[in-house]
Amino acid sequence: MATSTPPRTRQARESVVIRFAGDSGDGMQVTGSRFTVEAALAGNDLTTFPDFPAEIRAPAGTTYGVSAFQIHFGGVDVTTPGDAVDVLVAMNPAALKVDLKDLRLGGTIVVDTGAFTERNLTKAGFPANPIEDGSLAPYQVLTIDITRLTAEAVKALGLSTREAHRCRNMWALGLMLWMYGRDRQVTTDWLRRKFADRPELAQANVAALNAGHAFGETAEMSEHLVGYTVPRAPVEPGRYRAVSGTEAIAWGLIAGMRGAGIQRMIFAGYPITPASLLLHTLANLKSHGVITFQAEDEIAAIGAAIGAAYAGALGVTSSSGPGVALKTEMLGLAIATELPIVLVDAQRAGPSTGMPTKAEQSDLFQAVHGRNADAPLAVLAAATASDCFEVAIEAVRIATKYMTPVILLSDAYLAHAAEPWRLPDPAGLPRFPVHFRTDPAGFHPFQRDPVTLARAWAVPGTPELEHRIGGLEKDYETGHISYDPDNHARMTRTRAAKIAGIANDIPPQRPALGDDHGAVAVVGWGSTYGAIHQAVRDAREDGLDVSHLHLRYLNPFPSNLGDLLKRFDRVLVPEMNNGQLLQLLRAAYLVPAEGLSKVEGKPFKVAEIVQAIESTPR
Amino acid sequence: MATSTPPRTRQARESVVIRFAGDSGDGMQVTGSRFTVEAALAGNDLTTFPDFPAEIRAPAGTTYGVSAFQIHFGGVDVTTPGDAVDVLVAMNPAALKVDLKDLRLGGTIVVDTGAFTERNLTKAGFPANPIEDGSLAPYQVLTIDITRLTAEAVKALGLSTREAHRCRNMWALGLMLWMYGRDRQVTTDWLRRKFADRPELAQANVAALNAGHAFGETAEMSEHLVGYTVPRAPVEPGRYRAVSGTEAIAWGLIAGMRGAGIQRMIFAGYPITPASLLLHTLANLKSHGVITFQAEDEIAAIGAAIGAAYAGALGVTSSSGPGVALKTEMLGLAIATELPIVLVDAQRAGPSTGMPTKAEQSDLFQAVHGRNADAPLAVLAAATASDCFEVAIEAVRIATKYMTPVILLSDAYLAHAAEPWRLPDPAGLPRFPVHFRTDPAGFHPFQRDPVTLARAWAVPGTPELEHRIGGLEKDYETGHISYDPDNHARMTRTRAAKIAGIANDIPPQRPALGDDHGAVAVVGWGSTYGAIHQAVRDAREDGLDVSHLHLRYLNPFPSNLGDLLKRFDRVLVPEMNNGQLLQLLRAAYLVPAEGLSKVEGKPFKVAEIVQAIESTPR
Amino acid sequence: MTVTTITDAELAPKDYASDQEVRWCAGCGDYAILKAVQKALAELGARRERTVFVSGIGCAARFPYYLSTYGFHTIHGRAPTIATGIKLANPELDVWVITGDGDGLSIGGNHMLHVLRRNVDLQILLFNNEIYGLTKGQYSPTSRRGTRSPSTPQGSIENPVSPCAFALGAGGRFVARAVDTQQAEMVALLRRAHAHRGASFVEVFQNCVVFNDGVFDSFTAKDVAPAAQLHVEHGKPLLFGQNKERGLRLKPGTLALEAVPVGEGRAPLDEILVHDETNRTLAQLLVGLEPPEFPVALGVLYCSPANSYEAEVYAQARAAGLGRDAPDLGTLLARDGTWTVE
Amino acid sequence: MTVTTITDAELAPKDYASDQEVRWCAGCGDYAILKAVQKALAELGARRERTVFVSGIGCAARFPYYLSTYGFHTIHGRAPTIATGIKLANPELDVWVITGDGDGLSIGGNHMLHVLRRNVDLQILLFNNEIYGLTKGQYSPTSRRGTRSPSTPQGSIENPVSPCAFALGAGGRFVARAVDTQQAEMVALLRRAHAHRGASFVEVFQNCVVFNDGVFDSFTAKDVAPAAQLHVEHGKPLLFGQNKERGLRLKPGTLALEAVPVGEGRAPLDEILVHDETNRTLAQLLVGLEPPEFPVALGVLYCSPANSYEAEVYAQARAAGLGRDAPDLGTLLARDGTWTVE
Ligand SMILES: Cc1ncc(C[n+]2csc(CCOP(=O)(O)OP(=O)(O)O)c2C)c(N)n1
Ligand SMILES: Cc1ncc(C[n+]2csc(CCOP(=O)(O)OP(=O)(O)O)c2C)c(N)n1
Ligand code: SF4
Ligand code: SF4
Ligand SMILES: [Mg+2]
Ligand SMILES: [Mg+2]
Repeated sequence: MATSTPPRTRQARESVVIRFAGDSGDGMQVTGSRFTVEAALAGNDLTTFPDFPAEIRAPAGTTYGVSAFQIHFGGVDVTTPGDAVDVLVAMNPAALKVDLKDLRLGGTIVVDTGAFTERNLTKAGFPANPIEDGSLAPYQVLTIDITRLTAEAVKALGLSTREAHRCRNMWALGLMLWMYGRDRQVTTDWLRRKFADRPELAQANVAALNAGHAFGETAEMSEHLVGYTVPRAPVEPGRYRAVSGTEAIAWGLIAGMRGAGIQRMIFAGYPITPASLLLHTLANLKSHGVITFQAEDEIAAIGAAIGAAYAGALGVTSSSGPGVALKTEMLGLAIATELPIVLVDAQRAGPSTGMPTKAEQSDLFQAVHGRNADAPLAVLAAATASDCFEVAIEAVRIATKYMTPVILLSDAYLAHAAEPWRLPDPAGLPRFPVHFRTDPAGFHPFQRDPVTLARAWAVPGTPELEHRIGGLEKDYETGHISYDPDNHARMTRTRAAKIAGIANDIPPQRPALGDDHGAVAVVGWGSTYGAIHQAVRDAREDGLDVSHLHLRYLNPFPSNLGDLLKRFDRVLVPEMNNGQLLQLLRAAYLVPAEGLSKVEGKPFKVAEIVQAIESTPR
Repeated sequence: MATSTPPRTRQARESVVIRFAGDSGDGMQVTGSRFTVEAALAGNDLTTFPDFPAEIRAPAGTTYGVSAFQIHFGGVDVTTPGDAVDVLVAMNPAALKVDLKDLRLGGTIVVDTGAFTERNLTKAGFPANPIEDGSLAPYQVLTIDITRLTAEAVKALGLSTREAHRCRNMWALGLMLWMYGRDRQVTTDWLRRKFADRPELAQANVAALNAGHAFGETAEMSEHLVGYTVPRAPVEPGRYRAVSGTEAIAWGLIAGMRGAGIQRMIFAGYPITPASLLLHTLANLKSHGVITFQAEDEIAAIGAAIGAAYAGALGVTSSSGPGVALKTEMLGLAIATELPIVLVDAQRAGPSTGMPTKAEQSDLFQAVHGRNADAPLAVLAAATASDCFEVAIEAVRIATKYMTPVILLSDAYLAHAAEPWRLPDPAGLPRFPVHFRTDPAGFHPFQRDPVTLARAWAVPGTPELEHRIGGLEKDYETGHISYDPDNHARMTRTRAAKIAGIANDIPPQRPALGDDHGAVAVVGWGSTYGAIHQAVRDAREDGLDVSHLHLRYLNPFPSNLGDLLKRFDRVLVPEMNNGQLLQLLRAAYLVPAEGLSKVEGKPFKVAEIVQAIESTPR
Repeated sequence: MTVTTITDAELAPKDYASDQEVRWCAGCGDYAILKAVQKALAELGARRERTVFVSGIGCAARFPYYLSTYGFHTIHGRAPTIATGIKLANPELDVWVITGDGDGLSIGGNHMLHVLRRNVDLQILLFNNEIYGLTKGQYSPTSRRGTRSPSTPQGSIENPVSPCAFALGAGGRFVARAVDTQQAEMVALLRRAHAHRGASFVEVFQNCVVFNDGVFDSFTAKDVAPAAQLHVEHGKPLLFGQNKERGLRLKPGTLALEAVPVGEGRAPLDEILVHDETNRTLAQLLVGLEPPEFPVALGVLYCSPANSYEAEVYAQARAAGLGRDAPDLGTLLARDGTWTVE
Repeated sequence: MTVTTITDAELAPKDYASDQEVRWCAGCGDYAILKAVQKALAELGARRERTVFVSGIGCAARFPYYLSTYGFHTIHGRAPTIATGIKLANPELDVWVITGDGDGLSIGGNHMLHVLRRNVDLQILLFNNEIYGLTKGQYSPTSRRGTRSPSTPQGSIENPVSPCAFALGAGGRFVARAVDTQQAEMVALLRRAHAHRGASFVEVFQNCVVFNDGVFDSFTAKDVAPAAQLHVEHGKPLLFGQNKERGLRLKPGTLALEAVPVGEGRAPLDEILVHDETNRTLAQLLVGLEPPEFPVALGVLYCSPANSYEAEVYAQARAAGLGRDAPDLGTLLARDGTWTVE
């Protein structure tokens, strides 16, 4: 290894997938996020995928305590976190054990040999040291004693061993930044800000970062330590930031509130993984007109949102599977009283508690059908982190314009995944001012707008509009309690017609990629967008006649959807569930759609979808 | 009127529909029930339909305080309470006001003129006395001062005016028994038993009953007061009783418990209309091994049922719409832990509180799809009061054999409606003994039966089978917590396959009437059985090629259902909802089924279905 | 938007009645409570457009339909949650919660706990008839042992919960009791409840003529009432009886009360406890008193004001910038760093 | 079915450990509680096959996985309901409920109320760490005012609920408190809880090292513990301090406690209250004591046994015929009258 080499030239790569993996305490999420920022600043397109352990703080060194962060960045349009990993940074044996399976053959492994102790190997369940037993032969392995090198780099600063150890992640980051020719300045500044109170820690982290970088620059290690260039992506000009789905929903709700001209949002939630993040995010946005309320349970949370809507605020609640299940009865009340609330469902793997940190798209049936009686409401789904912003605005628009609860489906993947986002011009955002009823002439609470069929929003505090609403059936003509059979039929049909009518107020479905007819339509919804998109792109490049349709509106469907689907020979519906959209499409349009279901708690790989596209119809 | 007539001969009628209607305090339910018993004893087939006011005890004389009881009895196979009423007994103006619309043109009205006071007319909202203003011309009106005649009949007994007044219903009953040539003995005995503590009341009621009867026998009133004969129905020989759906479910659950060889049923409920009746019924059956528990809410109720199932008892819970909605999260737990419980859903009109006393079939979506994640369970529906018995047994069989929650759908109509029921031979009831696991060899809690895929039922108290279960995903091979992606996929598919596999263990779908192919299949489920059956019978008599399919199994569907449906040119699906089975059938089999939806909180009329059968396809 | 300001100052009790026919059973205690509430509203000069009655489900919960204010008849047990949302959205509204013993303490017990603990500024009236009226007479969590009902044909075997003891245990800061038919007392009590900032919890003993008639007779029947009712008043000794001839004192050397005759040759007045409505322990003792040994304590048993929840929420939110000119959306979106692609 | 009777008499604490790796954070107070429970089970000679641990969701609720008994990890807040069903199905089983402050008092408060009120024979251990551990650190209903957490970045403004005050208000008949690290005391307490027929409610102060480290230091830290902890014992005076040099007495003429120095020249011992665990009022006073003015009361604060719920259920059911030869199904179906068609 120790032969002197000439200043090496960098090799070019279109796009790269790196996964940082280590113990929960190793700071992998921070490391990944910092790399993300530097890659974004260098003009790459990218997608990230954090993968946390289920345990709060699992014992160090265990496989179930491994925390990982994957980033896919490149000079092309990047839509997924990547099917296979190019570079795996494994900070301990457990990380290697857990994450190796996703490394592509021939991929690079960076291991911290200092962490490959007997004890750690045993904890990870390695009978022998994989670095030494030849089992890693199919890969390019960079064995570096990052632990020792970090300790040396920070020695001068008089840190405790533990504190010094905690700088390892910055060393690894420094090396990876070198490897892809990315800058360190912004990260250096960030470290200084972050450790403003403890300058010695700031210095140590910066020192480790620099040491890792310098190691790449100078090491005379092996032919595997190669530098790469990754070009800028051809992205639209503009001002960008990184955004996660959670942040985008939070801001979208605020933008929606403004678009509706409403003063106040009452966000009521009860903590649950992965929905809690939205509560946390909004709790910091009080100056934007948001009041957050941590309720005693999910029922109380949606109750407060309904109460808030009744009182003229934007009522929002959020939860995940089991918590959404608890809101079922209250959704019925919101439907019966026709009050506008938004329920954000960050879906996770189930049934029951299931796998709380893992993504799934399996609440669609619950969202569309999961209530007693005929109880229609609007259901939307967000496709990507940045799409979350637009969909949240749209949810507010539909809720307030149609006086209906709206369920916005997101998932555990979207909640965390981040991507670059071109900031919209606030002045160009949609406006859809609500009209609170104030005129008492002829008023009753179930008077409807003839076009939207929405009832009047008459808010307590308004003189002469005093009225009573509730969950009992109400008379179409007077708003009083009614047990009249014909009236109930009329009200049931009106509630259905109101929601169905939203189809006339949303854009017709257009392919996200490809033609509006052809051999195969791949129809998706939610966070599978990226994988489907890439798969369809790949298949089209292979000459296949295939289009990607991605549904934002799941109830009602866009009015042209049935016709559109019928223009394809084959309809393939990949979903992270056991075939739920599939059933809804079949029922609605009698199209012999086929499902492609993945229920592993993690996103589709592009290849899985490509394969399904290419396979002959079943 | 007062001309003397010769002893009148009775006219013959195949079947008759009588509705007794009066104030909540007028005892119409008792009156109807007694008539039912006498008609049944006389060998008629019959169906009854009680219709209570929503209020507990609405002010006397108001329209919303009207209580009615309809009975359809005859010498033929009687399947519905009757489309149109032949005889309306109206004990006060409000009853006339509310119930007249269902009387057939030319039908008979019996009114108690003594109750048609100024005050009562005003309360009922009649501007003028309808008996006098000619508005009843299209009907045959028997105006009788029942109030006065009753008072006279009981005068000798020294009752208070109020007590005397309360015998009016027996007077009316006596008249109707005379009119249809039915006996009074059983009712007389019953009155004596009922008022054993107050013999003067017993005597008064009997006197009123006899007076009403004698009035018919002797009155020289008008040509409208005619006696009828209604022949015995051609019913199978055997021992019969009258049974309501609620009673039949209660007994079926007990029979199911015995069939499974289980010692104890824990029935946990929370009062709600119309499900409470089941709690009330079972609360009196402790000697049959039933413990009833009135929980603090619906969540606690299903929780107790799940706990009971875990501990080796038959766990049963019951509710209606909003209460079933609250059980959603717990159903997920029962699915994840694969514990056998039965949930009886007595459906009512919604959404939300809706119209609590009115029937609807609108919880089908909720039953089949209404949970977070992929969470399949078995769904059955009962068609008639007596069918409730068999379906309840079947629910217990499927729950215990497949270790799954089962939802049994009934509704507000079935809960109350009564019909004659031929007692089954207890010895001939199904046996399906459960096998509690006791063998520790190789045991883990998710070990499955290779055929049914049911996991082992291992009950606390069993030595050496100690184990832990819960809502987190479990390993297929060990039963321990697992976050493994492939395992989750395997478990998800196994849960689905287990429920789907029930299709192999149920009878194939057969037509209830008609051929297994043809022009039209009318496909129903639940309490619409009678109306559909009669409609199909009528249409067939008119020469139409139509069959009646009635589904007991709603999830999974019988395995031959798709093929069967495809053998019909047209599939018509009448439902008391906005088209829920319709969607499920379309999704499952891509058949262009048409819906016929009625959401008025009351049963279909035969004529409505006949019309839909006869109309050209839309 | 033009808002005409309506002065309700001159409204009479009947002006708080809606146009809907009242549909409780004849003789139901709810009628008397309705009258008392309408009277209290009139006395308070309540503005109809600013007043909201929120209820769950039950006979009691029909209440809002009969008032000319804003009303929300929600779902079973959840009224406190919806009322909380209303107050969070608009703290200016005057919000009353109407609930029953089943609604508020069976299915709704948890929300009751939390709304009391948080001290949301609501008047909460719990109509305790010790039965489920609307669902036709099943026993409720306040029903006495032995109560026979459709679901307990052999009699209930459960220990009833005491609404006021529960409210105190939950951290309630205003706990009071009234009898449906004692209009004057109830109106006065409702005014105090209304004046209290924070959650005021008022248990009203309400007779259900149909399913539980006379269940409170042991202390509400005319002949026994004076001896069986203790109307507490802050700062006044705890005396009761026709001529206030009996009183409560601390059993010497213990933490228990005893009822004793007061006056010459009997317990001296200064041994009789003086009601201190700020003393939670005293309130806990009072709520536990039961006939025949003790009178039932009525009136304001406990009152110890603190900031209301929504006041604190808004104070904190304002400190964090709420209500100042909301920051530009662009600033929000751009925080935490952006980059520009040319 | 052949049942081998296994005698567990000789089981050691470690025999109650399951084969699953314990996955709490290093240093979590839950480890100490687990040890104490295992020790208590061994001392009780608990038979594993007859013992069931039922939990909701939370870090605390992982507990059943680590025991070799039967275990049911249910859903958030609902463990008492499932435990009730288990006891109704088989009263012979020995059922423990493990819950957290969020699980038991936020979402699950209502079930807690009712299971206590009904007095189902369960040992209920509520691990109070004043935080939501599993969901990563949001404040809980027992968190103190000012608690900063992801959902309260400016600090909580809610009044915490006191678990023991709540349990007493709910009608609980056994209410006790322990500290996670005080093993000997906890084992003794668990044995008492186990001996109690009916619902025993035990609050355990549990340190969450990750999200709320040190929150109980004001009375659990070594240096302050003697002066800040009052270990109550029935029939013994309420003394505390390193040398039991301080005690509690009733503030003369009031219904409030005061902490006073005891001994020569100070308050005489006979003025110090003697703990009476059957006195609910005393228990209510004790649960309200807080540092720095008062010590925190630990041990069995209240114990007043009565029949358990399931005992009464079965007594009533047996009286109604349960357990006698169940009547023939034919008889059941034929009651209320039949007729025969030939
Ligand atoms: C979720 C749900 N469960 C049950 C019911 C049925 N229900 C309506 S009111 C009621 C109890 C009413 O008792 P209470 O609150 O004491 O009021 P009251 O009728 O006695 O005034 C019940 C169980 C319901 N409407 N919703
Ligand atoms: C219905 C439902 N809501 C929310 C959650 C998320 N959740 C899991 S544990 C928990 C709180 C845990 O707090 P606590 O009971 O105090 O237990 P700890 O983790 O502190 O031991 C929450 C909110 C859930 N699993 N289910
Ligand atoms: S049932 Fe009872 S509580 Fe309900 S309205 Fe009638 S009397 Fe009043
Ligand atoms: S988060 Fe807190 S309570 Fe949970 S395991 Fe870690 S230290 Fe224990
Ligand atoms: Mg009540
Ligand atoms: Mg906690």
